[in-house]
Amino acid sequence: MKLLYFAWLKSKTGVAEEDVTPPPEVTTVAELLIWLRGRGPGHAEALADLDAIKVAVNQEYAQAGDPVRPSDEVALFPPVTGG
Amino acid sequence: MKLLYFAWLKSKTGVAEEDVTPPPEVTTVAELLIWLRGRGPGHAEALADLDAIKVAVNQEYAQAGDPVRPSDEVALFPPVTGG
Amino acid sequence: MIRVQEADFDLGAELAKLTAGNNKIGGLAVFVGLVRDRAGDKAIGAMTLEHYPGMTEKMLARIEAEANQRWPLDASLIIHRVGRLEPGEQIVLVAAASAHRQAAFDACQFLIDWLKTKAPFWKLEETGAGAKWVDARDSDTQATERWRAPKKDMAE
Amino acid sequence: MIRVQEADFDLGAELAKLTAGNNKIGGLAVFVGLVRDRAGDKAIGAMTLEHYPGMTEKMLARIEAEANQRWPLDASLIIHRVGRLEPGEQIVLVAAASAHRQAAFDACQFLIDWLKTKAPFWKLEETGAGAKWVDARDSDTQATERWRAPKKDMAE
Repeated sequence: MKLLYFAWLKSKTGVAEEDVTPPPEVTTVAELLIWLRGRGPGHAEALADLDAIKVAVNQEYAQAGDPVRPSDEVALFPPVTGG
Repeated sequence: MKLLYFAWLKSKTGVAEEDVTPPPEVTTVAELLIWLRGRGPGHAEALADLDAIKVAVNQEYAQAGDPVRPSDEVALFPPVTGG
Repeated sequence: MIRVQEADFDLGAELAKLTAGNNKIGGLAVFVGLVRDRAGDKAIGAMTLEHYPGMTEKMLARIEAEANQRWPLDASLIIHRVGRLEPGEQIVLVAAASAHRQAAFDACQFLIDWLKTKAPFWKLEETGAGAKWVDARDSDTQATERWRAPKKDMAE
Repeated sequence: MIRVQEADFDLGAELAKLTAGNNKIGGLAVFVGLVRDRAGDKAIGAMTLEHYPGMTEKMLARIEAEANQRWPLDASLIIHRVGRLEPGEQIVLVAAASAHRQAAFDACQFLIDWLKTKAPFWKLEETGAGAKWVDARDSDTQATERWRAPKKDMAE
């Protein structure tokens, strides 16, 4: 699974992009985010408040209960502030 | 009194501008418009429907009952269509 | 600033001038009116814009002042052309710049709505059937009505 | 049309291209977002716009398609810059052209409202106190909410 981090999620985790292989019991967005907290203190801090994080799966906005699969591109970012 | 006519009020009366001296009993916009009908067939036709005519006295929109004086500039025109 | 002129205007240059040097501006809203080649089912060859010199400038200045009183604008501009114009040509430009986008949008729409019902301009359309003075539209009056009560600036 | 680019854009040239050759257009509504030199009580030295390449273009294209579905537009344009920008620089341009002005205005406002809450861009502001990611604004979410129900085109 390819993960992308943007804005302060990139600064806090310290990575812009990483490939991960979550265990088979990680099947939803929410399960993925909670599992990602265990990747290190930066990830734990960045993912402390899940309400502050938006997720896109394969470039489409996704909700907590939406499925994630090993072949997905999953992006984590704060609410957008362009325009 | 200086009168100005715009748009189809100009075409129908046949004049863009004229100086008139209404009798002393003409003291309001409405009285002026009715008096003006007597200036000729063009004026009579142009002023047939007073609801279709806007009036400005000294470059300010005026209502039927507003006063007109010999020194005024009075403009007659249809509802505006710019922009 | 307001201007009434026969000549065309350079939209990019006008807008660049309007915001130049003011870095408090966060949003610029602009409306440009263009001559259409049709009116209902009639083809329009050209139109001529007549106006009431003197009163026009007075009304445009008042419309602009009113917009600046209602919204916290950093800059505003009204340019209206007069004379003969062909399809595709620019007729009018209104623009409003503010720190916040909603104020810019609302002021811009207010400027054109008010202009359309208060500024003394009249359009004469040339069609195959001859020249005809354009009738005022009820929808323009309605569009102006919504601004009757001073509108609260929506925070952005 | 949509574009995401580092380079500045020529506002006048973009708008001229947008309406050129289409004489059905009666109104063009435009919004330009500019970098402000202040955010609240902090002076802004510059800002950097980050985005999610791929998803950005996808969302902008979808926003534009949605506007064209809701309003009878003759032309529409979204240009959004990325990278480092200084106060006074142009960030974003949205424009909508239609036969009637209300459709152009509504579509233009819809484009920027939706863009602000759906397109994956993030602003990093440089202040005296260091660089800080800008927080999303509740008012932007509210501004988008008003477009939830398809809005009827107001006849002009």
